[in-house]
Amino acid sequence: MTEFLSLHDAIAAYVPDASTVALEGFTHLIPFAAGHEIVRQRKRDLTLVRMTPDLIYDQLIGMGCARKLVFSWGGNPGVGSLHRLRDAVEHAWPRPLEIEEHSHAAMAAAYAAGAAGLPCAILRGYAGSDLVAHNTNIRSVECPFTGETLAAVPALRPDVAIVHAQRADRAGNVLIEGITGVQKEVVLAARSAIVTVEEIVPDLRAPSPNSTVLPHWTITAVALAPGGARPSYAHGYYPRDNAFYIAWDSISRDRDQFTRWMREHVLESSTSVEAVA
Amino acid sequence: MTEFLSLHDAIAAYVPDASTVALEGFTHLIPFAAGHEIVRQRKRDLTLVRMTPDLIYDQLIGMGCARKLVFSWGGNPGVGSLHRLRDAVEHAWPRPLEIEEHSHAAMAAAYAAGAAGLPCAILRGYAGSDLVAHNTNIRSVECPFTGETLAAVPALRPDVAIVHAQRADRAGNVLIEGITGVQKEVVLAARSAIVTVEEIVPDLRAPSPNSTVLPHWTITAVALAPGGARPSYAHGYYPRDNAFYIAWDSISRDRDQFTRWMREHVLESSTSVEAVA
Amino acid sequence: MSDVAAERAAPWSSAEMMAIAAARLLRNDDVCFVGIGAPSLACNLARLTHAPDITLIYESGTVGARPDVLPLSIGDPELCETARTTVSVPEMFAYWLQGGRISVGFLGGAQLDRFANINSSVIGPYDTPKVRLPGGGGAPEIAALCRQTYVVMAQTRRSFVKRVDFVTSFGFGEGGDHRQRLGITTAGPTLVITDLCVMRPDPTTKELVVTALHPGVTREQVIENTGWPIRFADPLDKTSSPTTDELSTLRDLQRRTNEAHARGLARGQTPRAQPEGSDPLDRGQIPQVSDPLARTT
Amino acid sequence: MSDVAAERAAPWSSAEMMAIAAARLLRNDDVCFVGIGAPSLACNLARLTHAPDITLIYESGTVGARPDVLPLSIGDPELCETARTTVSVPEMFAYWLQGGRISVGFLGGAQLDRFANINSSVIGPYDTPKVRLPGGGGAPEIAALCRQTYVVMAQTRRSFVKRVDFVTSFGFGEGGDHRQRLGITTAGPTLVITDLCVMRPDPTTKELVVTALHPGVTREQVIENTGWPIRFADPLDKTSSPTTDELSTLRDLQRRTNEAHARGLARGQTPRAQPEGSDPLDRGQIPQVSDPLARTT
Repeated sequence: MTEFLSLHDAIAAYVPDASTVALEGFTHLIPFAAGHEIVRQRKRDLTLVRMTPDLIYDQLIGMGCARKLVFSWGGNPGVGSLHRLRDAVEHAWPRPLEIEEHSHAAMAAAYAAGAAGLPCAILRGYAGSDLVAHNTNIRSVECPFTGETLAAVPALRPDVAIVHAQRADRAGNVLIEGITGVQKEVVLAARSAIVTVEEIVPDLRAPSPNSTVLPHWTITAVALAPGGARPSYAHGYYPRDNAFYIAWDSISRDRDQFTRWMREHVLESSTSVEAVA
Repeated sequence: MTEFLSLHDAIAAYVPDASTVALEGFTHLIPFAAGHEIVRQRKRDLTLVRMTPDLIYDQLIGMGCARKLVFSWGGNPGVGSLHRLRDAVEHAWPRPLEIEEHSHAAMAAAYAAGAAGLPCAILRGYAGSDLVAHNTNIRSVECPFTGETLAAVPALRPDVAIVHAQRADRAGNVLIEGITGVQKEVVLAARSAIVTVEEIVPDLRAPSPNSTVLPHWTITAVALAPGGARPSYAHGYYPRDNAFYIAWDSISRDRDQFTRWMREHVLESSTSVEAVA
Repeated sequence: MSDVAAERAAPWSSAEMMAIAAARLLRNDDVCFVGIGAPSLACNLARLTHAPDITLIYESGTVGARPDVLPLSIGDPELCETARTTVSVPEMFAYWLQGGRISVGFLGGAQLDRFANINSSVIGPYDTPKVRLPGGGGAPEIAALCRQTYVVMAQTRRSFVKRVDFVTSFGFGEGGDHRQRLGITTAGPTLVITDLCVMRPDPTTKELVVTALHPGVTREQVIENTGWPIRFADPLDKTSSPTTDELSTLRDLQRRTNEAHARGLARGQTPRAQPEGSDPLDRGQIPQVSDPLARTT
Repeated sequence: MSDVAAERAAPWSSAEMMAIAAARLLRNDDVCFVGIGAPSLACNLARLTHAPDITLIYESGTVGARPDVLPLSIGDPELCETARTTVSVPEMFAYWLQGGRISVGFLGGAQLDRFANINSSVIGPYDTPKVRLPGGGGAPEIAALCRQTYVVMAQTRRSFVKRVDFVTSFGFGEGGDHRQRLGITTAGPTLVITDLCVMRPDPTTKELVVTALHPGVTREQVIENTGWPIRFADPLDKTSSPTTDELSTLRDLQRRTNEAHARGLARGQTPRAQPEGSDPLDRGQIPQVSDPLARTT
């Protein structure tokens, strides 16, 4: 059964040091509050998995929480680089960062394979790309009917998935609306799943019989975190703070300024940054 | 661009003799009106593909339209046998019927592979089942990461998919709600797709941003066919005619009675049977 | 008291006993992959009695359905309308069944053998069948991918056979560690519930052994209705009789169901009387919902 | 008239010319897989001018988006709110991209070579990069699976190189039939639109050849900004100048976009002035939407 926990307790219970953690949300519903709680709890040696690392992984990497990053696109969307990610890869600051790099198509398929209990995903992928030579987790299989060679990647099965959603009901069933990304897949693929939500309500108010609902028995813990996706957004609740994404470019460019910002807005904040940001 | 055609013209144009046709709809939204039109146009030598042949394929098979059936469960749900299907397999009446038999999991995955442009699907399937020995389209691949053996089936790519849906807008975009089965997959997997609809409306009235909508450029032809799923049902429009499903058992048990029923309700009906049934 | 007299005397039918015995074995936190017929009856009976929060998943994609009447098909409107969510069929089989989310899968069929292998495909040779049955549907993967499976089917010498004509759904194969040798990691058919008794696999050989007799049923009756030399556990349990609440809940559900399924008959049609279970393998004990041919899907 | 003078004299910027030239090449019935930045600008400009029914698909899952302002990210609220439907990301890549439903995919990157291979991964060696770029995102499969791809990127000698440091997205490889030899069945990069010119692959060798110069641009300017001995088609076309309608539509769109993106800045934050494109490979010609590093996703 789903536990209802504070965000602090959920992270403390299910994100041990050195675990493999996937905070997902494709631009939409990025679980910033949960990421900040991981920073505050000084988690170390995490393997961070995420298609688009975005600002949240820039922050986790810059604060030294990560040992390894599995990803497919590591930029600040529409703005430019993730400077903390670059600094870690280019200059090992604040610590070396191992990377495992995929394409979006492969990572999405790998999450789907994880959700589907398969050991691997197959796709028409990576044709002619140098990525193949730098990632031993990109292999191939031969179609037993046509003889074609298809790319294969191992299923992603994180220790813990963390996603943000619009709402949960009191039994712990969760509704996700809008750009749903790989959230259903990562929750079903992971060994445990934490969902932060805007609201806990008596009735989910799913608008359609086909709405994306994760039943309570697929979720380990629900934590109430209104605004928990800011500066990302929650469809139906608040918009994306594009100005903050643009501002992050200069906040994050310099190590000292980054550290100051994190201290002020995350570490010394009793609640998480989205309450002030 | 989607053509708006009468059901007669859509079937005449896109269902040639000897083609591979998939009328899908998992219990819900079964395109009976389209199937009856195929019967009226005396199509021959069809390869019929469908997970659950249901009454509509019992009728097509009994009327001699089919050369081959690709399926995974061929019964009258909750009632018993499909007597025309049995008569064709057991006694070659009215003509021999070749069968290619799968499991639901494999057929669903094969449609998904067809939609995804893959030559095959992989699954943890058919473990220990004798079906493997009787279907050369069940093969295996080895996972290049774990060495596990997985079942593989070829992607399904019918010549034409036929599905029924709640409504289309005037551009030909289609909304499907409720039990969506493999309808999206079969439309995207097929070379052409005919959709019969309850209504053609100015606005689709999709209840959610994540509603199942097939864009007009994925659909070859839309045909208006109110009640076109009866005795199956259309969520939000009319219920399943369970009493007719039960009655079909005796209607279909006897060759002559079956033929009489088809003549009266389908062949000699200027519209299709769902108008009377 | 003769067997027939015992059954006649009991204020419940053997089919009712089977449904009740199966329902009792389900838990409030089970996630069940439900087939039409006896499994659907047992699961909904459990939901309406001791397991109100049980999750029922039907392969049409409905997750958490709470139907007021039993569905005739696997995808009746009632299921989608009462479900928590409805997903596509490819997703159902990939993420929910193959993804290992199901605690109990239900199986039935035309034939079951002593290692709980099930045939729902053909009687006679595959290419020239005596009886062409509906086929496996979801069953081959339900058998392999649910954490465990319960078989619910009426017991006769023709249906409980020494060796099935065709293995549609693999149980324990030739017995012993055959599942493990095929790389199957789930527990398989841990329970067989019939209208006469409950069977469980021997821990080592995996041969089915009767562990409990239903009230009024004798060992001889079981032996007579089993196509192999059936063994009995020692001590042998006895299933408790249905309670008043179980029986009335079951009968209410069936009454509502039969009324609902008789409605909406095609305009202008003159239907025959409700068809008898005239399929050669059908005992037809529970009209409309007990056809063994329809059980697995 | 010197090049600089020509550009200064023109009532439009070279970045505007690039966006307009790209927009013109799109058709009303195209289904486009759109990246952020220049592709999104070009596609929406096409939609707001000659191609009102064009279908724009963003990899976040939004199908048929009709944004009023350009999205900053690939998944801005504007996209989902205006889309015909929004699907999951695994479905987007499997059914829509890999399924062959896209007529035109857009690509850009930090480096492009004479066979239209693209690098958006690293400058320098992969394991010890001089510049770690964002990476491929959707690009490796966009390059292989769209029926054709259009490359839109600003042209400099540093970005148009003889050989890319890293092939993120395969164009024509070593040229000739290299695509076919890898089993790729799509046409690949059939057009490259820069701020100076339009290039197309030679039908046989697949080397990029300049087929049209933008107004005011000279051959010498193109040669100067290309890292390999670039060839010119004969006859060589000239891109028509932007129309008043094209320019005003483009500028309205950008004005709305810049206003929208400046709104909603974090409470209590003191943002710096809008960041300059200080990335080593960024010319920063169109503030906020022209960063080449952000183009492919």
